[in-house]
Amino acid sequence: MDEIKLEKLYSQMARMRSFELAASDLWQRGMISGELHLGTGEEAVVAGVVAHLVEGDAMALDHRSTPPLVARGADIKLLASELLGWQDGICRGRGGHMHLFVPDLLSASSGIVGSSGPLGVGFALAASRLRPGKVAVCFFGEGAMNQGMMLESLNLAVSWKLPLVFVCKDNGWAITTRSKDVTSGRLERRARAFGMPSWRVNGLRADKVWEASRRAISRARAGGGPAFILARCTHLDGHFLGDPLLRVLEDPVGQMREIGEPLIKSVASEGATWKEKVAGLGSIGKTISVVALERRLRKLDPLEVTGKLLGDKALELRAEAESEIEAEVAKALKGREGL
Amino acid sequence: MDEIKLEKLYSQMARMRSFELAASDLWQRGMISGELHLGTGEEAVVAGVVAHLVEGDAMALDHRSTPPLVARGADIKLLASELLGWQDGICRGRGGHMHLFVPDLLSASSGIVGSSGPLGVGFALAASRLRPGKVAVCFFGEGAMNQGMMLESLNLAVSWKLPLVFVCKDNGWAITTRSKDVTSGRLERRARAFGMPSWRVNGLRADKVWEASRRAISRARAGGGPAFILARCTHLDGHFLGDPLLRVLEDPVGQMREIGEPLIKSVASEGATWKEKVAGLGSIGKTISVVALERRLRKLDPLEVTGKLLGDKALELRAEAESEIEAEVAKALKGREGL
Amino acid sequence: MRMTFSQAIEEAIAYAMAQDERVIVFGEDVHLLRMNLLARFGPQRVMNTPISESAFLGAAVGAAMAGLRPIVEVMLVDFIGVCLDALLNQAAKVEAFSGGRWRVPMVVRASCGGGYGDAGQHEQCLWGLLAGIPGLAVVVPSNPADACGLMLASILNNSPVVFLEHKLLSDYWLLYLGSGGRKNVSFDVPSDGAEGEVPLPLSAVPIGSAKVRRAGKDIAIITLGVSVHRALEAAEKLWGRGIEAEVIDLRSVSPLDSEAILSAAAKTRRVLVVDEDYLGFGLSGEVAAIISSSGIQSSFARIGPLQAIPYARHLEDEVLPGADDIFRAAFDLIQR
Amino acid sequence: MRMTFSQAIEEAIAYAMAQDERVIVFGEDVHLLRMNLLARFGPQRVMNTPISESAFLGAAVGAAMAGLRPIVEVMLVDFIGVCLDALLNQAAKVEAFSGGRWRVPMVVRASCGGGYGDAGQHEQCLWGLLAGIPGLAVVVPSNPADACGLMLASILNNSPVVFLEHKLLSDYWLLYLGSGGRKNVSFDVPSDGAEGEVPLPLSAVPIGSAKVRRAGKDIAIITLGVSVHRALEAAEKLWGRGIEAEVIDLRSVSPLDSEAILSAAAKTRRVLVVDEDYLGFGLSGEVAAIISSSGIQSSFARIGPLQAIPYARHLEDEVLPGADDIFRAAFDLIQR
Ligand SMILES: Cc1ncc(C[n+]2csc(CCOP(=O)(O)OP(=O)(O)O)c2C)c(N)n1
Ligand SMILES: Cc1ncc(C[n+]2csc(CCOP(=O)(O)OP(=O)(O)O)c2C)c(N)n1
Ligand SMILES: [Mg+2]
Ligand SMILES: [Mg+2]
Repeated sequence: MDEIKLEKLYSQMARMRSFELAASDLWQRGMISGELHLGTGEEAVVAGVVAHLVEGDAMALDHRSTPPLVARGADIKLLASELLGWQDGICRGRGGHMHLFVPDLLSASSGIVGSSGPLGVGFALAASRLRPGKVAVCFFGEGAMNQGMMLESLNLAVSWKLPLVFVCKDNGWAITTRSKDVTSGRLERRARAFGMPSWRVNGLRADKVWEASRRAISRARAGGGPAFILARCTHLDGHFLGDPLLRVLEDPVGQMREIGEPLIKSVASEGATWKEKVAGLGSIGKTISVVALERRLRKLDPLEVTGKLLGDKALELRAEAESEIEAEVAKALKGREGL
Repeated sequence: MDEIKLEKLYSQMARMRSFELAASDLWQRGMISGELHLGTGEEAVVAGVVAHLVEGDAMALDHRSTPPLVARGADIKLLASELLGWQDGICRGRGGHMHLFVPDLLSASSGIVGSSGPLGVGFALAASRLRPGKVAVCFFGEGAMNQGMMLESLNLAVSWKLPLVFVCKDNGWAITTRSKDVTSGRLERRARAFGMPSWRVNGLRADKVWEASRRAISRARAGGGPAFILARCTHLDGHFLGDPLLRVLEDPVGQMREIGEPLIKSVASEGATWKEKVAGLGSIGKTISVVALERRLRKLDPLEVTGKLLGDKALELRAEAESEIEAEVAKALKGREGL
Repeated sequence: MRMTFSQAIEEAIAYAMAQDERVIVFGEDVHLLRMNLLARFGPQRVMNTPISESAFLGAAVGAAMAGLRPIVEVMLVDFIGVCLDALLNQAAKVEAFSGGRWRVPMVVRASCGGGYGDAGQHEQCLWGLLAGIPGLAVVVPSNPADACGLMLASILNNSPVVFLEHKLLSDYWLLYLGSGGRKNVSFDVPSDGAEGEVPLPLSAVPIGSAKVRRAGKDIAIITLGVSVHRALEAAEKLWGRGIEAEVIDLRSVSPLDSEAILSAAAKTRRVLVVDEDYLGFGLSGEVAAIISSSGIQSSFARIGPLQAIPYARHLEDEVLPGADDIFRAAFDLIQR
Repeated sequence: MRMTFSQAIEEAIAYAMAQDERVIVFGEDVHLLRMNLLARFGPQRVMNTPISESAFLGAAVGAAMAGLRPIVEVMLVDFIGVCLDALLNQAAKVEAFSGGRWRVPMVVRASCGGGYGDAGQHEQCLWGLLAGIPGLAVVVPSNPADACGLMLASILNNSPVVFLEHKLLSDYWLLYLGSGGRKNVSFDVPSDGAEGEVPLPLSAVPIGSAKVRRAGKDIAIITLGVSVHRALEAAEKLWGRGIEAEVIDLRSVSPLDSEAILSAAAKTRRVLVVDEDYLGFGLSGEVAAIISSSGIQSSFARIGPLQAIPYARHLEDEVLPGADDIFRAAFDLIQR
């Protein structure tokens, strides 16, 4: 991949990250309500895919929908206003972060796990009938690959030979559940078994994702039917802001005091055999320690990994992106800081 | 397989067939209401699987639930009474042929395509907790392999490592739709992609099915987890009694007159391009001609195919089964013929 | 022009498809169920689906958002349980969530209703459940003219509409699921419902407007679908007893025509709701609430199934509201 | 003993699990959400699931039929759309279809309700929709004592029960989905609902029995869940205006306690239903129908959401019934 292309990708990644961090800040300040699922850590995946989209292409999004929208060029000020719940938000304050709708970009999100599959099928169907040569992509997590409607969508998309690319962002976790503990077989094989080509890529490297998506998307555009991309990545901020697992890691003593006592009482009470109890405790402990391990041992920030390819240029691009995004968010906030 | 075993299998097949034919007769006489989905043509599959079940094993059934129940030893008179909608039916006339429930045999059916998957998972879960060494099987058609809950069940069963055997009776059709036209990939690979062993067998040969099920079921019994059996078979009586496709074949002139005129009018009206119209007509014609072809060219009666292995003995067994079943059905009818 | 109920629906769809290329049809077995549309509009606009209701109903939402106007078929409304999310959390919420900026012009076509012995997993109505979802319209025609007019209105509507087609009125469904071609079984098919005059040129029947099928001053029977015909039969019998019953055909469950309901209640002071859907938490309650909230004093009764529809024909008949049941309930209410 | 709402539920489950080995728990993330149960009863009885609601809810039906007594968790009741079939056509119909010969002792536990800014795909109540399915019981406790007693009753019940746990009452849900540990956000949590006395020894609260929370003669406010507390607040204000409001906590949506409803209506002659679920085709209609059918003359009003719950906190507050809305509606009804 040439330098210029990579710079563009990285620049988009930086924009997404900046927006996520701005949103996180607003959330921490209590200005955004409810759950906030950040897409920090998914930027390389999103950038690599979205770079191939053109006007008339559509995106079906999940509960981490801000990064693709930012990358696709949605109005930052309107997005920020929406997260803030304001009347001038992109959905007039009625959708919020899990339900962002941007008709001009043919992009819609939903908080129901797996629903971006059918939505993507519908977008792709409309493309094939009304906008030949245009495609749809759908984004979702690896946990969504166990949701029936997603599995049905894989079959339906192939059966109708639609211009749709399935992008599975595999961070290995669904909330606090390790996906491999509840998922059988390997996901790229699962997709292949539904009769479509399937690529596994390093989701920390925007260039690698870009390469795989290029093949998948151009194939779809040419009428070759759907494809599947599995991109391993991580969520730097856990499942959502205030993720209880991360809170345990950050304040083990305080949190453990809260959790520990009832836990000890439970173990001491009449119940299963000791073997079973130990197994139960083990699985609780394992979850926490795996999270801790993952965070300690691995450097999984795609901005670092992809940025390294660009050297100092990365810093520059990042600063640019940051100031652009911050200025837009500031516009959204302007005159309302006190609200 | 030794002769005695095969005779037993064949005998069960003959019992199932006799019951289906008796039901068909009652239906033709107007004594059974609604849709009646016969299992004629599935007998070898059902016999081969059910032969391995013992007390405490469970069966989750679909809309063709009478053959497995007959093979499993359900009371024929009570079954017949249920189909007739009588108060002394096995469900007091409230369930009918798509909703047969036999608690003693841990067997239940449902008319919602795909629902035998989750039900089977639940049966197997209960077995693993309450009746170690016992198993569950679920029966369903290949069309059900596109229903989300069935796909989810494949994953869940493996993930929980349950003693469950999935039995897919692949007759190639879902009502009037050729399954291969709407199904991507190959089903045995699909199951394998969910991490379980999967066998493809000739569903016309009870011995072959028996062999595959033996492996699958004994593995499940031993705690090895779920397995998948794909058995190709056919439905001798179409999707249900009065199947419109079969009626067309049986009375092409009469039916075509009825269908033909509006069809010609449609084609003549303003609408798609001629190419599209020809494609549309083609797909209608193809469906009908494929059904016709399938019926003419292939001898797919499992009673013949499996029976051939037994020579004249088959005739004898068949006659025995027939008289047993007919006597039981007659008991159900006794004194009520006029009702 | 005289048409059967199912012809009337097909006519409306064919008309809309000829007018507007964006109208497409998909669902299970539509290549034969909608053979005539397929022959006329080709396989790009009439598409078979696998048995994947969640995926294809959800796909209809996406397709409608992206410019098509899909008519998506869920064979029997009973099957909506496997795919309700596409309506509950997607189709019905896009307009609300997007602040009115994005709409979902789709029609869900499904058959409903019992009376032919297929038991409670295939004979439900579920219009109460569906009407309880804000953002969805639900229509239930009782005759060919309305079937045509409401289908047309549904296709032209810019928000999702569930169009329910009663199996006792649709000849081909009854042939498929009921008789299977047998001559020795019979069903209580309301002939004015199954066949009738459809005004030409085709025109839309507004969604949300009820129709007085018979005027009367003593009691208003408020109902819809097949029960309209049962109610008319009962009204005739009541007439014999000197009771003038008004029969209101709601035609739409959601939105409900409150005006029609209130004027009937104000006029007769006695309202009987006849529902073929489950009685509890559904249509009859909503009618009661509308009347009670209005302050109009009116006595009230309702009949309909309280349980799953049993298989045996005679048990089913006990559960589904028939003309006799209506007659009796109306008579009781008047005596009260 | 004083307990939080969520402790009270856990206490009931732990008690039942200790009593009866057949009681098991499964759902998404239960290995942490139900950590204490897992530590006590082990991973054979507290099991994590994939995000496959159709499969595991359906599996609960099978497991219950084959001898277990599952408590299956659907995190948020909003997600029921992806798996309704397991309730609509399986759990709720087995007893009916089997002629009463087979029953399904299962509990579906799900959180519900809004008031913390998560928008309309995560804040629904849907008890009206669920109660409309014959064969399902639906309970909605408003305080720890009832939460414990109704959970116990649900587990002991031999038919399926949906147990709905309001997120404003359950500390951990609110921590998860609302505050995320932030100190600078606040929610209108009814303190008597979130924490309170639970009588020992634990005992079941009968399903289908309502409770008078405050007696009054001028108007009956019939409600449930969080709205009970809003209604009590409103009743206090009404008292200031010389109006004695009775507040009825239904506790169960299905079966409804018609007796309690009718005696309140007969006593006060004015009924206000306050619902946090969608207003149309739901609980308020059912209450209206019960009263209207009884012949008791009573004026009637109802308040509740007419649309999807919007995201912005202030818009959400407009849509959800608060104490002021109740006060105003009650006052209007009395003036009428
Ligand atoms: C149908 C449904 N079930 C459960 C949930 C609750 N939920 C929200 S996000 C989530 C985990 C999703 O995991 P994954 O698909 O891997 O995405 P990730 O959050 O890891 O990006 C769950 C279970 C939901 N929103 N919808
Ligand atoms: C969820 C659902 N969708 C659709 C139907 C209607 N239906 C009944 S049987 C059937 C075909 C099933 O095909 P398959 O699974 O191959 O079984 P077969 O009838 O061939 O034995 C369909 C679509 C249904 N009963 N349930
Ligand atoms: Mg994940
Ligand atoms: Mg088949």
